[in-house]
Amino acid sequence: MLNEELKTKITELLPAATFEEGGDPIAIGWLTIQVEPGDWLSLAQKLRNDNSLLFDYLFCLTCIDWKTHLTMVYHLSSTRYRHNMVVKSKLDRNKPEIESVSAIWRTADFHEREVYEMFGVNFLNHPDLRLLILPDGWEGKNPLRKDFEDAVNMIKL
Amino acid sequence: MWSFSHIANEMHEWLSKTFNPTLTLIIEMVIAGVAVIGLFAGLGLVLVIMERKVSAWMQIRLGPNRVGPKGMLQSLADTVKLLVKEGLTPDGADKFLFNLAPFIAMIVAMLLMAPIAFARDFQLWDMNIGVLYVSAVSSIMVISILIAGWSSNNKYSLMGAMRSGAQIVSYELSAGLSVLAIVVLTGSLQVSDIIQSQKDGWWIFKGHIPVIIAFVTFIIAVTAETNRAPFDLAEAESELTAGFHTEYSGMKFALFFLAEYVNVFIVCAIGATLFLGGWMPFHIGNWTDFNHVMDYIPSSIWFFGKTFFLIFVIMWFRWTFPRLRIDQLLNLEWKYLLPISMINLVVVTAMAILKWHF
Amino acid sequence: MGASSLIVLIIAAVAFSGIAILISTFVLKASTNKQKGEPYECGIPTHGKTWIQLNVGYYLFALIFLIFDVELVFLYPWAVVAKSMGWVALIEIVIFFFILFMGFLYAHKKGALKWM
Amino acid sequence: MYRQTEIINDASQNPSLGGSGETGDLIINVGPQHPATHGVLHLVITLNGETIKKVEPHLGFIHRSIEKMCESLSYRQFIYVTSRMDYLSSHINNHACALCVEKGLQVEIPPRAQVIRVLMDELTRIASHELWWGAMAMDLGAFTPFFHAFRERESINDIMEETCGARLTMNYIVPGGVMQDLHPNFQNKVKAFMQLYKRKIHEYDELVTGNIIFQNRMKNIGYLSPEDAISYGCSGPTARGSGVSCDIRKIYPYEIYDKLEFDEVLETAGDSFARYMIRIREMQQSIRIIEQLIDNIPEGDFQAKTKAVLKLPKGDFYSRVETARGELGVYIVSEGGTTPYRIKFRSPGFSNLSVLDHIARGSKLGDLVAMMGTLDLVIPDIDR
Amino acid sequence: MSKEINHKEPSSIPPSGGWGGYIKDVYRGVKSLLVGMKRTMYYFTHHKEIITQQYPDNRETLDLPDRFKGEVVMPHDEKNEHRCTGCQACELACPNGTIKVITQSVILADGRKKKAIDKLVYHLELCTMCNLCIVACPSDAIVMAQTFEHSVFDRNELTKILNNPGSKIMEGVE
Repeated sequence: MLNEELKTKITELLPAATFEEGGDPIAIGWLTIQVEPGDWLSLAQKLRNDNSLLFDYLFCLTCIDWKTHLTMVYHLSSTRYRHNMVVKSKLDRNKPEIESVSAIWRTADFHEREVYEMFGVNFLNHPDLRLLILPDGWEGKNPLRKDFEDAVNMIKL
Repeated sequence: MWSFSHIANEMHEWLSKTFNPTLTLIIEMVIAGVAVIGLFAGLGLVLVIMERKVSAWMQIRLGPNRVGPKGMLQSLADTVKLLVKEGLTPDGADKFLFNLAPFIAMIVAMLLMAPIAFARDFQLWDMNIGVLYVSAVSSIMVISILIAGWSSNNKYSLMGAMRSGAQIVSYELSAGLSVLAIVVLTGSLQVSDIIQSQKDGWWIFKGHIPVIIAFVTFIIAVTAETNRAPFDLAEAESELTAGFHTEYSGMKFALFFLAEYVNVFIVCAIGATLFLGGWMPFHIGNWTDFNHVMDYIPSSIWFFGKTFFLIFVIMWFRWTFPRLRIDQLLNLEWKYLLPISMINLVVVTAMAILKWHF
Repeated sequence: MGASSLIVLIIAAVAFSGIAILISTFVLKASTNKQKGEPYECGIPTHGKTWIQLNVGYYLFALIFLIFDVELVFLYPWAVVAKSMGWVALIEIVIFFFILFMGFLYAHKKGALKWM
Repeated sequence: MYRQTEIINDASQNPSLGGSGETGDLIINVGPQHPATHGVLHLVITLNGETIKKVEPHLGFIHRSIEKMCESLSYRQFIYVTSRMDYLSSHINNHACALCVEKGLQVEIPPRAQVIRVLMDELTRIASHELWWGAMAMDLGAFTPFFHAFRERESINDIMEETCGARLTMNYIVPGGVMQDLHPNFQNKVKAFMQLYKRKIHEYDELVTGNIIFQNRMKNIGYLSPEDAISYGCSGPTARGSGVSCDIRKIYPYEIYDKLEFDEVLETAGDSFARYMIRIREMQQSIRIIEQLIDNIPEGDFQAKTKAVLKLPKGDFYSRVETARGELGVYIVSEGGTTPYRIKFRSPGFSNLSVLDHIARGSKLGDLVAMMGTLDLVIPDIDR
Repeated sequence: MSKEINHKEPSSIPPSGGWGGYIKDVYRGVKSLLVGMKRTMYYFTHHKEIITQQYPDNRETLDLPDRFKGEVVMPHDEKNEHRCTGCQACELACPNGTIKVITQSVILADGRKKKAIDKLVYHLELCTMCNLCIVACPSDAIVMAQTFEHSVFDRNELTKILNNPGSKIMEGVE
């Protein structure tokens, strides 16, 4: 499906979604949409199950720390139609919370755990939200946030 | 003619002449003990270097080549290294059993030496139940492995021990059945009788296909019984790190190691005795000239040659095949080897009664 | 040498192992630390007890083995005389194996040979 | 939809587990110091007898936070770090990063550089699969194939050493092309390698593939359905073994892959053996690609003209390439400065590992090793 | 707790069925094993195929390709002159902070002041041989050497000063 068609389809599904222009303009030209965290889970289910969309492959899930807020980024792809899409969602930096999509895409399980420990995003209804990469009993800040400083191990150049 | 039995007899006569009977016996016992220990240690050294060279050449490597000429003294250096290593006992282990296990392994390996005929008339004890003795004593080996694995207080060891328990007891059946095939043919359990019966040809040649099947079954079964790859489930390096001897180190580990190799030697010696004629030279029917030439080769060379050939075959297996999984291993025994060897035994019996063999 | 050789062999084995272990304890300079005595589990402290009731399928094999091994012991004396006994021996062993095989099939049908 | 796997609580949280004696569950750590994990992967396995009830990966032993590290490095510098991620396909990692930067810079890559990159990619892929093949056989207890695999791999490494100056972490790719031109011996050496490979390829079948023990160990083990593969985000040979077409070189071609003739290798069985066969056949496809290119390397520049200091425009950029393990995604968020604002590496190993628990449940401990082998895990790739 | 383990049948060869299949299985299995044994026997007897390099013994004949990235060195000519202008391009290019250029100003013969290097400090222990400094150098002052045996007893020995004591910049290098 072309981006224009995707756009109309998604406007149908979620009128509140805003489209980001110019994001990754040169590359593959993926449609990028912005959604509110609260709308995400229902949209995700529709994206996954709608027969004309069928975004069944979540190939990247990450988070960006913009110092004022966090942005969750989901890269979706459809293995049948071969179209791609990027979904972004702004989170409050002090209390980041978003619904987990690990029930829709199993790969989100590990990726969300990684984002949880690296950015401190709390995924609601995640089946097993524990530390994955960081050592057990890690306390303190989340390493990939911009204000993180590891006094011991960080080498300043 | 120079031979082991000749030397033994000369020595016995000289000792009987010089000392009283009790002293003679004691001196003979000491000599025998020292000889066995020497053989034991020597076998360990030779088999280890042999294994390393065989594996290296099969793996397009050079193998050990630093210590001694062409690396032949490598295993001696390894022994010295193991000797100065600490034999650690883990804190949580059952200390008594943990230290007992290597002794049992060694005693079993040593006891199995008794009925083996190393050369013509050169045997520690030619007992009349020789074959039964071997299969009885070799069963004790599993106990040492179980003790070692259980007492280590290590989960890998425990799993390895459990596995080897199931494995060794299973494979003992088909090993026993294939040994019985030869017993049926010779009608005796005595090792010397079995060898004598192969005077005009080894069983593997004159026993037709059934004996060959029995031989193959025997080789597979003893490979499994000695925990050699592809049946090394008890060690299973990539699954259980080192299996039942994970916690063993230093000399205690070396004893297990040595016992394993000596066991391989012994089962191959038994195989050579039963199927390949032991020390009996290669004879063909009534070609007297040919048989005479063969007789000039000392009997001990025949014995060791055959044994080492079988050892090589077992090493060959190890460096070619992947490991089986535990349930496949038992499937192989219960679904393939055991029925085959049972039917084979019946066929051999029929053959023996009909005198179809030569 | 006769039966006394067994005593010699046992003494030799114990002496050999004992001396080897003794030498190694004399030669080495052991260091002590707490981690040394821990069980090896890939460098991670072990989880729970090791000596628990394991749910293993091995014991079934041990049971079947026991049956078969006892039969096997019966076979040894039979094997010695089989040749001289002639056809009777063959018929006997066929019957014997038949019964044994039935038991084996029963165990197989019951799933005892299936790995747990 | 994927099959729901039950979540079994960790034993540390549940005192009824962990060797209390009632349930008979044994909790065993496999790794980080374990021969089968090929690195510092730590799996906590709950066993019931020999049967696996649960596999729980604990990661992070080799986590170096490459993503954070890259935030302080310039667009030329950060590429070298990615060689240390999936060190077996380090060249392809570099390639992905360079592609992403080039997308941002909008530079045209000279055809010679494109061909060189593709050639090197495919050689790296073969080298990676060779090592995997040897290690996989070793996991199953066959030691000999490991050395045989290294014979071929060595000759690839020699080619790499001669042209790139290093054997493993080549760092040969720079934004705009490659760092140096090909070595004059390159073509001859690659041809010699291909001859060696073709002469020896039948040994792989003789030693491993055709072996009855090996086949028994692999077939019907670790079944992964296509739906599960997609849902778990698997890529590369792991997903293609289940019949999921996911070769980035075919679907979203980069460089000159759309002009080349090669097949996307697919198997439908979804078991360990299918995943094994995919890699074996993929090596032959790589050879095919190299054959097409080796005599047709275009003349010209090996590097496009780029500015001394690279600056990406504001925005986010994503590039996807096919490494030896699957899809590697490089996601760069740029603020317009000389360093990336945020980089995310979507590593194939991370997603492929997450499927391990799913496919291992209910099989034997020995199978776990085989399954890990077929997933072809490289731990730095997972931890990053 | 419930344990719904999705149990898969342990694999064995898919039985071909019947007694004929049983024998066929045995035959095929044994044959595949023999094929493998033949291959290992081939290598056991063909020692020419051995590929081991006896490394410390073949040091003399060891031939490393000229592009091999061993360590960064600064070539000096016979007059003890190097080509480094002290522009610090390498220092900036290095991702790890491996190179530190310490400059000083020297007074030339005609009285002008000029920047020149005092020391070029190179931390081999930090270097990843990425070649970026060599590429960045505008005057080709540093190159990669083909040495590779870098182990030393004290890691301070890995911190090297690349310019020779008393060396000067070559004429004509700007």
